Amino acid sequence: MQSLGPYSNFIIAAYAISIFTLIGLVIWVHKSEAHHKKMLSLFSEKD
Amino acid sequence: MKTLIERINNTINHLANPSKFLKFSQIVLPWLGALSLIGICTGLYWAFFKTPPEEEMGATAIIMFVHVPAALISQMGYVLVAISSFGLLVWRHPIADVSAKSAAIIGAVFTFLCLVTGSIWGRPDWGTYWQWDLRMTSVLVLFLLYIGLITLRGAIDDEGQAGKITAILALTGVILLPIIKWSVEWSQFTLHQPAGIMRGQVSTEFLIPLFIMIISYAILFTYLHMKAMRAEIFRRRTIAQQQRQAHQATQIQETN
Amino acid sequence: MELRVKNLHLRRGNRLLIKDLSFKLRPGESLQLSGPNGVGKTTLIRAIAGFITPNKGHIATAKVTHPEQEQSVDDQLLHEKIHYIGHKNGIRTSLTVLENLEFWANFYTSKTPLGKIAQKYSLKNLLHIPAGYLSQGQKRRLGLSRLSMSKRPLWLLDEPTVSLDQISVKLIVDEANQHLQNGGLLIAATHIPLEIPFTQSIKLSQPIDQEWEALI
Amino acid sequence: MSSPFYALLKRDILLSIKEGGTLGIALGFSLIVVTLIPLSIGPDLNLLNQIAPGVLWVTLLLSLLLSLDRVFLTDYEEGTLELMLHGSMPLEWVAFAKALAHWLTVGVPLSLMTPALGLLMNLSPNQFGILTLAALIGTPALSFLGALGAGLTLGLKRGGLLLPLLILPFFIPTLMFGVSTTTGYLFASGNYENSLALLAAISLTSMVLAPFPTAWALRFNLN
Repeated sequence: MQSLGPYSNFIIAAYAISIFTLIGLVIWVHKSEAHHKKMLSLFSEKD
Repeated sequence: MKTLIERINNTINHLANPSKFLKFSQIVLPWLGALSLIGICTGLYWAFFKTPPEEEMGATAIIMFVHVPAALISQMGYVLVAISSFGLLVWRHPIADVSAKSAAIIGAVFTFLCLVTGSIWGRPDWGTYWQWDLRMTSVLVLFLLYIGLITLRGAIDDEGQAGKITAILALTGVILLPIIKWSVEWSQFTLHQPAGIMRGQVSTEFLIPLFIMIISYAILFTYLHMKAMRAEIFRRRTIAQQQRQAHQATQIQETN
Repeated sequence: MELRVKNLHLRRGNRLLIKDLSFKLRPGESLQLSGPNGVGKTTLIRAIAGFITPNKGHIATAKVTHPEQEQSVDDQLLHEKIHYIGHKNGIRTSLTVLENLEFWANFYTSKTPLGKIAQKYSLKNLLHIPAGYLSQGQKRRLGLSRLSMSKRPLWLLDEPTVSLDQISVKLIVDEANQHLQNGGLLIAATHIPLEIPFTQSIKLSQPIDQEWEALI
Repeated sequence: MSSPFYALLKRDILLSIKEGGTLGIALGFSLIVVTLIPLSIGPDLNLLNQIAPGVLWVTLLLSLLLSLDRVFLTDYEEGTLELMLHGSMPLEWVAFAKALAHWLTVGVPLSLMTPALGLLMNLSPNQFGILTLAALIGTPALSFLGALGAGLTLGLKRGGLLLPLLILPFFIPTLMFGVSTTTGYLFASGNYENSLALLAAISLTSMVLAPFPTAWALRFNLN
């Protein structure tokens, strides 16, 4: 592990923002896919 | 060579069929997800534990592993929007529209990440969060264009119409983005700073993890794009079903 | 000129309004479109006018000199052969009647004297009045006056008699009959019966199980 | 010059005189923006002189933008635009004529107004010539690209609000070359002829290319 030096806050911030945003994005696409899939099965013709 | 082109053509035709796309993506998605997760973990591990500190750029250079991939993917995302828009206008295939819509939203997020990480990286390097240098400025313009695409599509009620009109804006953007970038560069508006990361000054130890990160980000983008496209296809089908049922309900009322 | 509509499919959003419609219109023939509101009369007329691209099938014109050959002219050229009278009159309310007439005459490169047209559509006394002050019937007449500006083989009239009085309706009917006698083509969507001897009629109805399907 | 083209151009110019409004708003708006600058940064005449080119060009962009949403809107609502599709002139030429009319009725007056605004920004009269010239050469690009934006937002209920967001990024090249022409001349810091030539190139390219996507957007909006 290399030392992050005096600017470790900046490095941590950049990584945290990137990782959390990407995780958020993954959660969002999952939720929206699941939601619309459910809606479709709800409104599809049963016969 | 010809067979390769034929095979690519067949794959495109195959995927242009929404139902086949849904089946195909169902199979591929878990693999893509796993691959990008493993890739990002490997890349980060490599970057933090296996790479000696960058001497020229200082310790903060490690931010490049999230900045550079985001920058590349934001541009690739726009290329995908443009190709999809072209496909919509030329072949009028609705799946091209679904692709353009999904790619614009995800591309905008990656552009945002590129701007934020670049800005954070800039603070220790330049002494300011925002530097009006050429690359930052053109990424900002790209971000504005993404915002324009998303808001324009959102503002038009009729979805078929929204897709086509947004596609015109996307294609106009492809022509104008390089001109905008060039005009900013030409007018010597931007401050000269030392040539950056993509100009071969990065030590070779950095290149391998950087490459891994770029590939992983690209796979992640594909994953997100496919997922968002699936959601959009389900959404459009649901709307059609709802409209049909509303219509049938009024018909029954009238006949009674 | 002959109009050929073949296997036409038209959709608005997720709804298939016109399914597999085919017809032919020869010189001097006229087609009446009827049916309740919302079944696609306007959509069909606007598709023939070139505003809406068909989802399937095609609309083409052919020269009558070779009736056997499929000599179709492409849609771009169709534009210059059409007079379209839609729900909107296409007049600018801040311009006077004369300025409106002059613009359309120049835009269509019409040679017909404007005085004659104004006379025919009883606009003579209104020439210097801004079109915004006209009554609905007068506005409609001003819009309809375009029919006399340039000779065009295909007339598309979407509810042409809306807000017109008896005399004006008769004027339109006479104009249309004259047009048909000269070998013109006419398609009209109307609620009320017109004294035009329509040679063909299509009644668009709303099937219970009308097709609603996502494009995707 | 083909006759329908001339008829349309003549009509649009006549309309802008009759309906007035838009030009007055644009001129008034540019005056108020330039008034606000010294009020906000203080009456330092040297500083004002230094930032004058940038301020004047941004003002020009914003005030021109204000009148753009009207380019096709009334004709679209009154049903004239759809009938223009049936003229002997392709819709691309209709788009060209209407954008040109916009430049003649808004772009030119705004450009001619820049000396008055330059006065407020402490520019000296011998600098007015290049200022007006650059504005006249640069504004066609704004009108033609702006007409594209107007075509894209035509069917929207509040298209006027979205238009600036879509189209301002496309104004950047004109802004860059416009400012560098003016600065180059004013402060002799650089060569202004090159900037002027590029400004003209941007305008000409926009005039040639923009009517195509504009007409495309108009056709989709008639759907």
